[in-house]
Amino acid sequence: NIMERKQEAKNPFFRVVELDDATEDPALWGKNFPLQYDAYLRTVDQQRTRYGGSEALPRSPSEADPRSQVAPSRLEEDPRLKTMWAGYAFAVDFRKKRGHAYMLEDQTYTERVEKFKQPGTCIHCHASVYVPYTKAGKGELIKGFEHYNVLPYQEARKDFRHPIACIDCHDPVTMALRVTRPGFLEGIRALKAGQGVPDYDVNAQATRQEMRSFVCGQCHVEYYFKGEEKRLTYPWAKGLKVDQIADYYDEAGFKDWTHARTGAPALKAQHPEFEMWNQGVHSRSGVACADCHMPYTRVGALKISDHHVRSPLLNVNNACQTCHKWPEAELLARAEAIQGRTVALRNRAMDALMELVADLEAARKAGASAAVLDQARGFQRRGQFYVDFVESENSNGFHAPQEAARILGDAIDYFRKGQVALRPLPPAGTPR
Amino acid sequence: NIMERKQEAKNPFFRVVELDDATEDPALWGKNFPLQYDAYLRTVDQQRTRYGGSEALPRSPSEADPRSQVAPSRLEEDPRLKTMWAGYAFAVDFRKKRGHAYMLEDQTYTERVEKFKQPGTCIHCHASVYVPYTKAGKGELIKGFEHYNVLPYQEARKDFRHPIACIDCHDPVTMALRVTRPGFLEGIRALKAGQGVPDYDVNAQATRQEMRSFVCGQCHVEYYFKGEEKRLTYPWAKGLKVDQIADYYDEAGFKDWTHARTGAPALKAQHPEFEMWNQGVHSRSGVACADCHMPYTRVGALKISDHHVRSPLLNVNNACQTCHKWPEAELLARAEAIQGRTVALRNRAMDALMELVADLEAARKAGASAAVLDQARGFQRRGQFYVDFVESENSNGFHAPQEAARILGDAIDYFRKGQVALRPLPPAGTPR
Amino acid sequence: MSSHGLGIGHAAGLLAVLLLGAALGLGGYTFAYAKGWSYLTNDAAACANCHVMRDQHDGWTKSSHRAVAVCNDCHTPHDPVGKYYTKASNGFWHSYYFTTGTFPEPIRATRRSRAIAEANCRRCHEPVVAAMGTPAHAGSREISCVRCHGSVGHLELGATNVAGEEGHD
Ligand code: HEC
Ligand code: HEC
Ligand code: HEC
Ligand code: HEC
Ligand code: HEC
Ligand code: HEC
Ligand code: HEC
Ligand code: HEC
Ligand code: HEC
Ligand code: HEC
Ligand code: HEC
Ligand code: HEC
Ligand code: HEC
Ligand code: HEC
Ligand SMILES: [Ca+2]
Ligand SMILES: [Ca+2]
Repeated sequence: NIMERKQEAKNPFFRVVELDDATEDPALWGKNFPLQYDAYLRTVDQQRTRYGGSEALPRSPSEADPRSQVAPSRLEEDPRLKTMWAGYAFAVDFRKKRGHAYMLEDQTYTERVEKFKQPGTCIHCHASVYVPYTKAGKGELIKGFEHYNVLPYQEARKDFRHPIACIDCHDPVTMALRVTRPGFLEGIRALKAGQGVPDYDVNAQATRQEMRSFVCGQCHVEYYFKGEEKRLTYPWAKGLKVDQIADYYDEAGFKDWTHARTGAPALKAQHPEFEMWNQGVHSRSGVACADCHMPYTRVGALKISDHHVRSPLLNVNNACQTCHKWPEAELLARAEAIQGRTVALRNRAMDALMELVADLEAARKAGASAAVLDQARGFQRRGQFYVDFVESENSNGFHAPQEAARILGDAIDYFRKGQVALRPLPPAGTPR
Repeated sequence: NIMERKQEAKNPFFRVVELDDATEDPALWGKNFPLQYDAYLRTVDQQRTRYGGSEALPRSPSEADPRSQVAPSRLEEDPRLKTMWAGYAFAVDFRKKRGHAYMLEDQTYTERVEKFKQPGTCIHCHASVYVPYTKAGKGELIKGFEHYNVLPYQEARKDFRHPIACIDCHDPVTMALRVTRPGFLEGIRALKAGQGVPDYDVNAQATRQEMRSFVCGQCHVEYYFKGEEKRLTYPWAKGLKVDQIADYYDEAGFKDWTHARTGAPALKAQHPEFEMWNQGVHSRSGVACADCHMPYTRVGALKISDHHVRSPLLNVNNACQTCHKWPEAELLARAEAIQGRTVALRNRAMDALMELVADLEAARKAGASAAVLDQARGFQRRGQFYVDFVESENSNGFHAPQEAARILGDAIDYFRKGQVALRPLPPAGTPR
Repeated sequence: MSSHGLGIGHAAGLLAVLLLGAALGLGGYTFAYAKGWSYLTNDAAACANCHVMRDQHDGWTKSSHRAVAVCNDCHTPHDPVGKYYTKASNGFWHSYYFTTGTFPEPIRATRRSRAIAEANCRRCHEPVVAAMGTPAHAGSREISCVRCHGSVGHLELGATNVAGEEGHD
């Protein structure tokens, strides 16, 4: 009978070592699952795509930063970003992201950490935290999370050894997917509560297909540090759309920093891949992150999930063509057409922002009233968050093409309205 | 019962009457093809969808306008349109479109015709023109076209009896699809020439699948009347994108009218369904207008094209589900999500336009310099054409979701830049 | 509406279907006429006897499986009784719908027949897919093959041939 035969065949792997909830080192897991482990190690690869992927820039290692390779600086590629983030750590060092293998070192050595005081909270998404968290929390994950959030980053950093590892996504005994990140556990619960589903427990209630995206949503999301405890929080109580998140911050009276040149109470958006994907037709169709970024791949007699997590455009055959029977070149062209439109509109929005910042600076010098300035700052705050929501989203619009364009359209309107607020029509007779 | 079905299967239709190139009356064609004819007659139906479809408004017939039903006025639904078109016929009467059966009467009785002088050119897309054109041109279609273009509308009107009929899309002998509209014959030739394909002859060179869209592109396109001969022209020489068309008009130094309140040399965009569809993923995938608006439908053992041309959202199972295995409610929700985003952004753009018009009017009164005014008018001209390109496109963004949003984003930027151009920053010390 | 998903035991089911057909006074007739018995063979063309099956037949002839699997390899369960029960069931109901012409179009696989197809995917591809995914997660279904391989049995032109979750019973 089919069912039974499945059971027998279920696990074609040999259990060489016994894994438990304290086994952090991926090399040990790799003894049982060498194919996944080998692929996982390949996240060191660095290869560009037209708009994404990752790229290696050689550098001479120093005391402070021993890295011999880094990703290119976005600030040098587009200096307008320095103006957008004026007065905030991101204006000092912001680079392209690269493979999972680098997450821990890239965080450790970024000038955002070296030149600014950062909380232990940061580690949540840049290391294998499950074991240290539970240890520090005496068996309680959340307690450990809270313990590290309040420490200075460098002090917390000492207890973490690996970038993301198997145990961050898998149950060591069943190998089932498992969410281990307090930020997501609490964030998704707040989201579901807002939708009328109380006490949502993702590990108990999510379907397997949902888990194929939720494990990524543990980190590829917008976040902020809440209150004195610097508690990592995903601002989802009102929903996942950019407007709902901006409203959430307004009501919480939250700001990330005060813009150095305009005095606006500014917000920073970070990598909302999960939120944007949720607005797109792929997620509506039940297509998970893993479907495209970890597609099944044939290895010998077996089909396994490609643990070399990377841009699907480097792997169109497996990532797209099982579902889309179009030639590889055509699929690439479709993705790039979407990205090209997004980037063009994003540049238009950045130009509008530059003009608003210049106007605000000038109006400030010219002694405009607080009321007028604050109105314009309000437009800057919101518009900047919208642009950043697309700018920092790493698919250049692919995850939700129309939504990305609509967000940028709204942003342009906010920036220009800010300028208009600062520029009254001249009274009749003024020579122009 | 099965007996009959097998019968039908053998013999799709009986040739009762001989059709030739002079057979205009669809009723005659209907004798050979009763199924298609019956469906064709049903284009009188009027049924709404969330954002589209058509709707019947009862009215008391008058001398001037004997219609007992009309489509709702868009001008009343959104008075901002009157401002956009101030000084142009569209600001007087502009209604929702409805079924093919009404095309001739709706044109005859619109106030755009009754209160304004219109050329015979108009008839090109509102009647069955093939027979009258060839007759007037002594066998030469183009000559007949030119003959009627220069007549006053009312005079030309007399020679046309039917709304679009079979002969406008079909060869009477082979029943193959055939393009009969000079505007498209010349427009597509200009487009292909621009792409390096000389002397393109659509009826000889287009594939069958292309023809399933080209027959619609005969009329569902942006157009203008060129020169003194009022020659109907599709502005495609540089390409089908809104930017390329706007550039075309700029280089031709063409304007449709001078905006009554601002003096801007304005442009009117009309129903660019064909152009927008070209930018979407459906056309990229080879999905033709007829696939959705005239889907194959089973009548007994036969599969025929549904000649009741209408909104596919009234017919989701035939129009969409043959390709998309999603439930009807889900497909509707997807289409409406796209349309909802488009409409929201379109409203944002309209508001920006209203503010620019107000500013321009004020600046004019306040005696701003011609240089400043012309700069702002330039922004109005382009922005208005962009908004109208989406506003007058009848799918509310569905045909190309991201492109529609991108166009609106650009338009918003143009309008606001126009305002900024009219509003210099006040010199230091100005009390505000 | 419930067509193939008759919740009756296998052997009894086959009998019940035939009796029911006779009772309605058309089962026997349409069945014979529409070569009802002939497609109890594994001849794909037999399914295409019905013009309404032609699209799927055409799709199958373009699919990667045309040479390796016939209709019944995917659409009938592969335990002996179930096979003939399902066929008789299909046969009777297809004849019934076909005659009365009262069935929803486009034709869609029922939950039951999609489950049968999925089971058949695994039956043939056990070795390849054995490693796929981890033991089912609390509250989850096994992962669906058709979600990614929707076109292996029927290569359809046009859209991504991805199965929706739904399906009439
Ligand atoms: C339908 C396929 C698909 C799905 C589903 C999908 N992505 Fe992507 N993703 C892409 C494509 C295509 C890109 C663009 C890659 C490029 O530009 O090289 C991308 C880009 C990215 C990037 C940047 C990668 C790079 O190398 O530049 C990240 C990070 C990412 N996606 C994360 C996610 C997450 C997290 C999810 C789920 C919440 C997700 N994606 C869902 C297709 C997908
Ligand atoms: C523990 C946090 C975390 C989790 C969980 C996580 N990521 Fe990442 N991901 C990161 C970080 C951090 C980076 C950037 C590393 C760097 O730039 O040094 C990254 C980078 C990426 C990239 C860019 C790779 C490249 O070559 O440019 C992709 C694609 C990606 N992640 C997709 C995913 C997907 C898909 C999942 C789930 C299957 C996932 N991530 C789960 C934190 C995470
Ligand atoms: C909610 C999860 C999360 C948190 C919290 C987080 N990161 Fe990241 N980080 C990511 C992801 C995902 C990426 C990869 C995508 C990207 O770069 O946009 C990333 C990329 C980076 C990178 C490489 C690209 C760059 O920005 O130069 C650095 C450095 C970095 N993070 C530093 C930090 C620091 C410092 C903190 C704390 C202040 C922090 N991260 C907190 C998820 C997180
Ligand atoms: C960023 C999240 C993530 C990390 C880290 C990760 N996996 Fe996975 N893994 C997945 C996903 C997603 C699947 C697919 C599970 C499913 O479909 O239910 C998977 C599936 C598997 C499977 C089941 C067979 C297969 O390939 O589908 C094994 C075995 C496995 N992973 C081993 C490992 C090992 C060993 C490591 C560490 C070297 C690891 N995984 C790290 C996300 C991850
Ligand atoms: C598991 C199936 C699956 C995978 C994998 C997948 N897609 Fe899709 N894709 C879909 C579905 C479903 C749709 C929605 C349209 C439909 O229902 O056919 C879609 C829509 C699209 C669209 C049109 C929608 C839009 O946003 O413009 C593009 C373009 C596209 N996919 C490209 C890709 C690319 C590129 C990849 C690989 C990086 C990919 N897809 C991977 C299933 C998939
Ligand atoms: C993939 C399917 C699809 C294709 C292909 C397509 N359309 Fe549409 N069209 C739609 C949908 C959906 C709407 C929205 C209808 C509504 O809002 O009720 C629409 C709306 C329209 C409308 C307004 C109809 C109404 O009742 O409101 C017109 C006119 C139109 N399309 C013409 C065309 C033309 C001409 C082409 C080819 C150049 C084309 N369409 C191609 C799906 C399609
Ligand atoms: C001869 C010109 C012409 C051709 C050719 C033509 N149309 Fe139209 N179409 C019109 C006009 C004019 C109207 C509006 C009639 C009115 O409002 O009175 C219209 C209306 C429509 C509508 C709206 C129907 C409704 O119920 O609201 C749809 C949908 C449509 N056309 C689709 C198509 C498609 C698809 C094709 C090709 C298969 C096509 N048209 C060919 C001129 C044309
Ligand atoms: C290139 C083809 C074409 C030409 C030329 C054309 N129309 Fe139309 N007309 C259409 C199509 C297609 C529609 C239906 C779609 C829509 O209403 O946007 C339409 C709709 C209409 C309608 C019904 C909706 C409305 O606008 O109130 C009127 C009235 C109308 N046209 C009048 C005219 C007049 C007057 C002229 C000449 C000045 C003209 N048309 C020239 C194609 C054309
Ligand atoms: C607006 C354009 C248009 C008009 C007007 C039109 N047809 Fe068609 N017709 C089509 C298209 C498109 C097809 C599909 C042709 C193909 O797939 O090659 C078609 C197909 C047909 C077919 C082939 C069988 C089928 O249904 O696919 C017949 C017969 C036919 N039409 C008869 C008529 C008759 C009779 C009339 C007038 C009452 C008519 N048509 C009016 C566009 C039109
Ligand atoms: C390799 C496996 C396979 C073969 C061989 C196969 N089918 Fe299918 N068939 C499927 C699957 C899987 C579905 C469900 C598709 C879905 O739900 O997306 C399906 C669906 C159908 C449907 C319902 C229509 C639909 O799209 O849901 C019909 C009818 C059908 N098949 C008939 C046939 C006929 C007749 C043959 C032989 C000519 C055949 N099938 C051969 C796998 C197969
Ligand atoms: C007597 C004509 C006829 C024959 C012969 C026939 N079918 Fe069908 N089939 C139909 C009709 C009518 C429907 C639609 C009724 C429905 O949707 O349940 C249908 C629907 C289906 C479906 C989709 C509904 C479901 O059950 O999931 C499948 C799958 C299918 N047939 C497979 C087959 C296979 C396999 C064969 C050959 C062994 C076959 N058919 C032979 C008429 C027939
Ligand atoms: C009767 C046995 C049989 C059944 C049932 C069957 N397959 Fe296959 N399948 C095969 C054989 C044999 C091949 C060819 C293998 C090869 O070429 O190495 C194949 C090839 C494939 C391939 C690789 C070629 C391609 O199309 O990409 C895929 C994927 C596949 N099958 C999936 C499925 C799915 C999904 C189902 C169920 C809907 C299914 N198969 C049902 C026997 C079967
Ligand atoms: C999330 C998407 C996805 C799902 C779900 C999925 N597959 Fe696949 N499958 C793939 C991809 C991608 C490949 C291509 C792997 C390669 O060629 O490296 C593949 C390849 C295959 C192959 C061909 C292997 C070979 O190269 O010969 C078979 C057979 C197959 N799958 C069967 C199945 C079956 C049976 C199921 C359900 C149990 C299934 N697949 C579910 C994505 C999927
Ligand atoms: C002849 C096939 C066909 C028909 C008919 C069709 N589609 Fe599509 N649709 C596609 C293809 C192909 C794609 C592109 C993605 C892919 O490759 O699967 C797509 C993509 C889509 C998308 C995602 C892209 C986007 O623009 O967001 C939506 C939504 C969609 N279709 C809805 C519809 C609706 C609603 C209808 C009916 C009015 C329809 N489709 C009719 C083939 C079709
Ligand atoms: Ca943030
Ligand atoms: Ca025009």
